[in-house]
Amino acid sequence: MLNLTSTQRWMEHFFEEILTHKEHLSDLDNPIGDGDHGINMARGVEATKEALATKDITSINELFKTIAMTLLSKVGGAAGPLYGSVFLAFAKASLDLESLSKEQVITLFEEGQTALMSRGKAGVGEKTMVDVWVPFTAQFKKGAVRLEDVDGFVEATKPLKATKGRAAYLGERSIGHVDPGSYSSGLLFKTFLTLELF
Amino acid sequence: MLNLTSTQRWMEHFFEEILTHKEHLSDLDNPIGDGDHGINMARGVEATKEALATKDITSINELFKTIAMTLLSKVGGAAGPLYGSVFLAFAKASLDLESLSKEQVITLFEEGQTALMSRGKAGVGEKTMVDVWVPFTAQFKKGAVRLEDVDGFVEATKPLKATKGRAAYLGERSIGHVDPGSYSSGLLFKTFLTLELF
Amino acid sequence: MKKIINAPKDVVEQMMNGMAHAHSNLVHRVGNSRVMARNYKGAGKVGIISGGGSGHEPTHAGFVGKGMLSAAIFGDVFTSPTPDQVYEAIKAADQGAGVFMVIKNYTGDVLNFEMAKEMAEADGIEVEYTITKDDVSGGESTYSDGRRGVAGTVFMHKILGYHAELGASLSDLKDIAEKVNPNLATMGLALAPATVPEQGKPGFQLGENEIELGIGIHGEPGYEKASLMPSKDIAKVIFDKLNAYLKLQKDEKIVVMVNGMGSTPLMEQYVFINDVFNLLNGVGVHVAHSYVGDYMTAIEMAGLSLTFFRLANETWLQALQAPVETIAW
Amino acid sequence: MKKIINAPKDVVEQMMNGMAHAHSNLVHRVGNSRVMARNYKGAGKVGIISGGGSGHEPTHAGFVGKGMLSAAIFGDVFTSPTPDQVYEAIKAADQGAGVFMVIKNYTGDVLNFEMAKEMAEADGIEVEYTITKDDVSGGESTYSDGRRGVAGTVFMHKILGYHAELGASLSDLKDIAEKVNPNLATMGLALAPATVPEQGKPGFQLGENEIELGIGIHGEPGYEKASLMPSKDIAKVIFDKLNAYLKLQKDEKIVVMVNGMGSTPLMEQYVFINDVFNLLNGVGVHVAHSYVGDYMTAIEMAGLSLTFFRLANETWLQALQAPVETIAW
Ligand SMILES: Nc1ncnc2c1ncn2[C@@H]1O[C@H](COP(=O)(O)OP(=O)(O)O)[C@@H](O)[C@H]1O
Ligand SMILES: Nc1ncnc2c1ncn2[C@@H]1O[C@H](COP(=O)(O)OP(=O)(O)O)[C@@H](O)[C@H]1O
Ligand SMILES: [Mg+2]
Ligand SMILES: [Mg+2]
Ligand SMILES: [Mg+2]
Ligand SMILES: [Mg+2]
Repeated sequence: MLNLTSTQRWMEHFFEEILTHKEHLSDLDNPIGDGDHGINMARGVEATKEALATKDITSINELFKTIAMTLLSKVGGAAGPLYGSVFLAFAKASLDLESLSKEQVITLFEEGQTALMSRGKAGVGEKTMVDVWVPFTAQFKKGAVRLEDVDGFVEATKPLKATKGRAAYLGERSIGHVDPGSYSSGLLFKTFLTLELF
Repeated sequence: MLNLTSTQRWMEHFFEEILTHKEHLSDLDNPIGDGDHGINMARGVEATKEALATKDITSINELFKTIAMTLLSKVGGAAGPLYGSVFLAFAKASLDLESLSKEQVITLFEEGQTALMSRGKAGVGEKTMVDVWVPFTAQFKKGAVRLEDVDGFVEATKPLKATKGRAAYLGERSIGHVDPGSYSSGLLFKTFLTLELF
Repeated sequence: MKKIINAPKDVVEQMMNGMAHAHSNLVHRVGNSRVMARNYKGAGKVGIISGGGSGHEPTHAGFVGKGMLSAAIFGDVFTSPTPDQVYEAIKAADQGAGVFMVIKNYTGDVLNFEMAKEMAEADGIEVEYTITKDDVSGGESTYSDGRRGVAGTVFMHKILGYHAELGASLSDLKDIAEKVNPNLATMGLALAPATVPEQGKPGFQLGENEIELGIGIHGEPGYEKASLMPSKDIAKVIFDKLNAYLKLQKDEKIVVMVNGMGSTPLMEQYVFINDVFNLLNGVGVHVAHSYVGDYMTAIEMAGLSLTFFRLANETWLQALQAPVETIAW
Repeated sequence: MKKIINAPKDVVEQMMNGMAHAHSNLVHRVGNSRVMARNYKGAGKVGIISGGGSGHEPTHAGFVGKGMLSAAIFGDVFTSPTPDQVYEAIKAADQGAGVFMVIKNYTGDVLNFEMAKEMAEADGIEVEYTITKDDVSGGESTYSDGRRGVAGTVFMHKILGYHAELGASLSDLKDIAEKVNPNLATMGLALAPATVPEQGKPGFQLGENEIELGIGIHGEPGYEKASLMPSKDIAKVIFDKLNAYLKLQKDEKIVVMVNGMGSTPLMEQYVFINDVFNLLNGVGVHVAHSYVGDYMTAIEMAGLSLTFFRLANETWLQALQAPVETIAW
C-alpha cells in the first residue's frame, strides 16, 4: 500500500538520487544530446524541494500536483513537459485517494506512461525514457520487478538508434550510449522499488 | 668603393638574410609588438626581388629607388615607411654616382639615418632601429665596425624601455627583449660589412 | 571555462538585465519573467513570439521590435523555456488579434510551446504556430521528428514580422509560414565546441585538425567528423547538401546567409561567402541579398552555417529588406 | 591554427571579394586595390576614409556607406596599409571637397597615412586628418607617441560621417574631431589571444586562469596579466581607469560601447554591460545610448573593450543615432 508518508519517502529518495547523479545524467546527455539532462533535472528537483518545504502537503494528489507544476515551470527542455505531464497524470490517478493498492499503483504507472507517450509521441524502441517505462510497467503488472531489472531496461537503450528527441539528429552515432532520460526514469522506478511495498 | 655590382651583392645578401630570419624577426616582435615584423619584411623583400628581376638596373640610384618604392608599397606597418624612407634617402645620396667612396658611404648612411629619424621622430634610447643606426653610423665614420659590434648594438636594445612604436604600449614590460626592427637593421649593416670593402 | 560572467547560474538573468538596460529604447523585460518584449505595441496586430534556450544571441531577443518579433523567451542556456514563461510571452504579445509562435524543431521546444498554447487557449487567447525545420544536413530524414530548426528561422521571424505589421491575420501568417518553410535550407559545421556555463566543459571534443559537420545550435555533435579542409571545400560540401534538398535551377534567385556560430571572425565568414558565391555563379544562381554575421549562435562555438532561401514568392525579398526597429537585424 | 580559410596569404583578398559580393548593394572594391568604397557618391561632400590592418572586421569596411565612411583601406592582417593604397582610397573618396582621414594612433598607421597625404597633396587633393587615441589603459602616458586608437574610433567615424553628409568642410571636420577626441575613453582586456593567419600561432600566451588587461586590437599584450575575475570586478577595474581619465560627474550623459574582440559571445557582453550599468547608476551617470557587439575586433581574440563617450556636445547623440547605409553600423 502506498500512502502519503511512503510516497513522500519515495519522492525524497528520488530527488536525492537525481541530485547524486546530476553529473552522470549530464554526461550521458553529452555524447548524444546537449549535455544538460542532469542540470535540468537537478534544477527542477531543487525547486520542488523548496516548494514542498513551504507547503503543508496533506494528500498524495497534492504532492504529485506540486511536483508536476514545479517541474513544468523549472525544468524546461524535453524532460520538463514530459515529467510534468507524468506527475500531472499521477496526481489525477491519485485524486481523492488516501492510499494506493497495488492495482491502483499499476493504474498510476499506466496513466503516467500514457501521458508521457501522448505528450512526446514516442513509441517503444525510439531510445527515450519510454523504453524504461513500458517494460517496467508491464513487468510490474505481471508481478515483481527487481532493481537489476530496471538497470537492465536502462542498459537496453544503449544499442538502440534514436529516432525521437535530440539524440535522433545523430542517427547511427546515437548507438552505443545509454539514454539519459531513461536513466533518470530508472531512478524513479528504483527508488519506488526500494520502498519494498508490494 | 661601393659600385653597382657590390651594392647588388649587398642587397641580395640582405634580402636572403631577411628571408632566413623571417621567423626569428616575427618571434622578436611577438612579446613586445604584434609578431609580424618578419612577415612584413619578407613580403617586402619577395616583392623587391621580383621587381628587380623584371628590371634592367643600371645604376645604384635606380637600384635603391626600386627597393624603396617596392618596400613602401608592400611592407606596410611601421617598418614600411621607415625602410622606404631610408632607401629613398640612399637613392638620393647616390644620385648620378657610379660608385661610392667611404666618405660617400658615410653620407649615404647619415642621410638614411636622418630620413629614418625625421619620418619616425624617434631619438636614441627609445628602443627602435634608431638605436642600431646611430651607433653604427657613428662608429663607421670613426673607423672600422666589426660584425660583433653590430650584434652588440642590437643586443643593447634589450634592456631599453620602449617609448616609440608598438612596444611603447607595454611600458616596463618591453624591457628584456631585443627590438625586432633593430635586428633587421642589424642584418642590413652586417651584410654590408661582409662585403669587406672598407 | 574562461568566461566574463559572475556566476553560471546568474548568466541568463544578468544577460537579460544587461540587454534591457542597454536597449531600453527598444525593449523591456516583462516583470522578472524570462520574457523580453518590444516597447512598440502594435495595437490590434497579431503578435509574433519566438524563443528557446539562451545562448543563441542575438537570437531571439535581438529580433524583438517593430516589424519583427513582439516578444522573445529566454530558456536556460541551451534548454527550452518552460510553458509558464512562453505563456508570459503570449500574454505580453497579445494585442487582441492572437499570437503566432515560431518554434524551432526540437522536442523540448515543441512540447513546451504546445503546453503554453494550451494554457493560453484556456484563457481565451488564440494561438497559432509554425515549426521551422531548415537543417538539411541529415539528408533524407530517418528519424520521425524531422529536421532541426536552425538559422533559417531568422528569415521566418523577419517575414512573419513584416506581414504581421501590415495586419496579416493568424491564419494568413500560418499560410505564409507553411510556404516559407520548405524553401529554407541550412547546414552548419563546427571547428570548436561551446561550453554551457553551468556545465563548465565543452559539449564535444574535436582534435587539433578535426571539424564536426552538420552541427545544430546547441553544442550537440553533428552527423560526421571530418578533417579540417580549405574554405572552398567546406563550401562545396555544404553547397551540395543544400542543393540536394533545394535542387536549385539556373537563373533563379535566392537569399544567402552565412551565420557565425559565436566565435568565428567575420574574416572567415567573408572568405567563406566568397567561395559560396563562386559555387553559385558556377550554376547560374543569382543572389538577391546576402547576410553575413552572427545571427543564431551557439554561445562561443567556432564554425558557421550556410542558409539558402529560395525566393519562391516575390514579396519575400521585400519582406526581408523592409526596415525594422530591433537590436540586431 | 584552425580557421575557415583557403591559404593564409589569400585571406585579405578573398575576404574583400566576399564582402564586395555579399554587399554589392552598398559597397564595391576599387579595381583590385585594397580599397572598399561606397556606391553612394556624396558629390561635392568631403570624403571620410579610414583603414588600418585587416582583422578588425567589421571595422573598417563595415562602416563604409552613406552617412559614415566613403572608403576603407585593408592592410594585411594587423599591418598598417601602405601609402599607395591609402592614396587609392583618397582618390576614391574625393568628390571635389577634399578628404578627411581617421587614423588610429599606431606608428605604422600614422606614418603610412602621412605619406599618402603627401602623395595626394602633390596631386592637388586637399587632405586633413585626425589621430584617435582613446585607449586610456596605460594611465598617464609615459611614452611619447601617446595612447593607442581603439574602439572609440568607431564613434569618430559615425560623427564625422554625419557631419560630412550634412556638408561640413575639411576644417569643420578637423574641429569636430579635435573636440570629440578627448571625450573618448576605452580600455580592453583579453581572455584568449588571436592568431594572424600568416603567422599561424597566437600573439601571446595566457594560462588557464589568466587574463590580459589593457590589450590593444592587434593581439599585442596588455599592460598587465591578472587572474580571471568575475564580470563585475572586471567592470570595476575598467570603470576606474575610464573614470580616472574622464572624471565623470553626477547627472552627466555618456554613450557606452561594449565591444567584443571577436570570439566573445553576446551572452558575456550583456552580462558585462549589466555590471557597467550598475556602476554608472552608482555614481549617477546617465547612459544616453549604448552599443553592444563586435565593432572593432582582433580577429578571434576573446575579450572585450569598454568605451565611454562623454556627450560634451549636444549634437553628438543625434550624430550617432542618425540612420546610415552601411554593412555593420
Ligand atoms: N519524444 C519523447 N518522448 C519521450 N521521451 C523523450 C522524448 N524526447 C526526448 N525524450 C527524453 O528526454 C531526454 C532528454 O532530456 P533533456 O536533456 O532534459 O532535454 P533536452 O533534450 O531538451 O536537452 C532524453 O534522454 C529522452 O529520454
Ligand atoms: N618611430 C619609430 N622610429 C623608428 N623605428 C620605429 C619607430 N616605430 C617603430 N619602429 C621600428 O619598427 C619595428 C616594428 O616594425 P613592424 O613590426 O614591421 O611594424 P608594426 O609595429 O607596425 O607591426 C620596431 O621594432 C622598431 O624598430
Ligand atoms: Mg539535454
Ligand atoms: Mg609588428
Ligand atoms: Mg537541453
Ligand atoms: Mg604590424
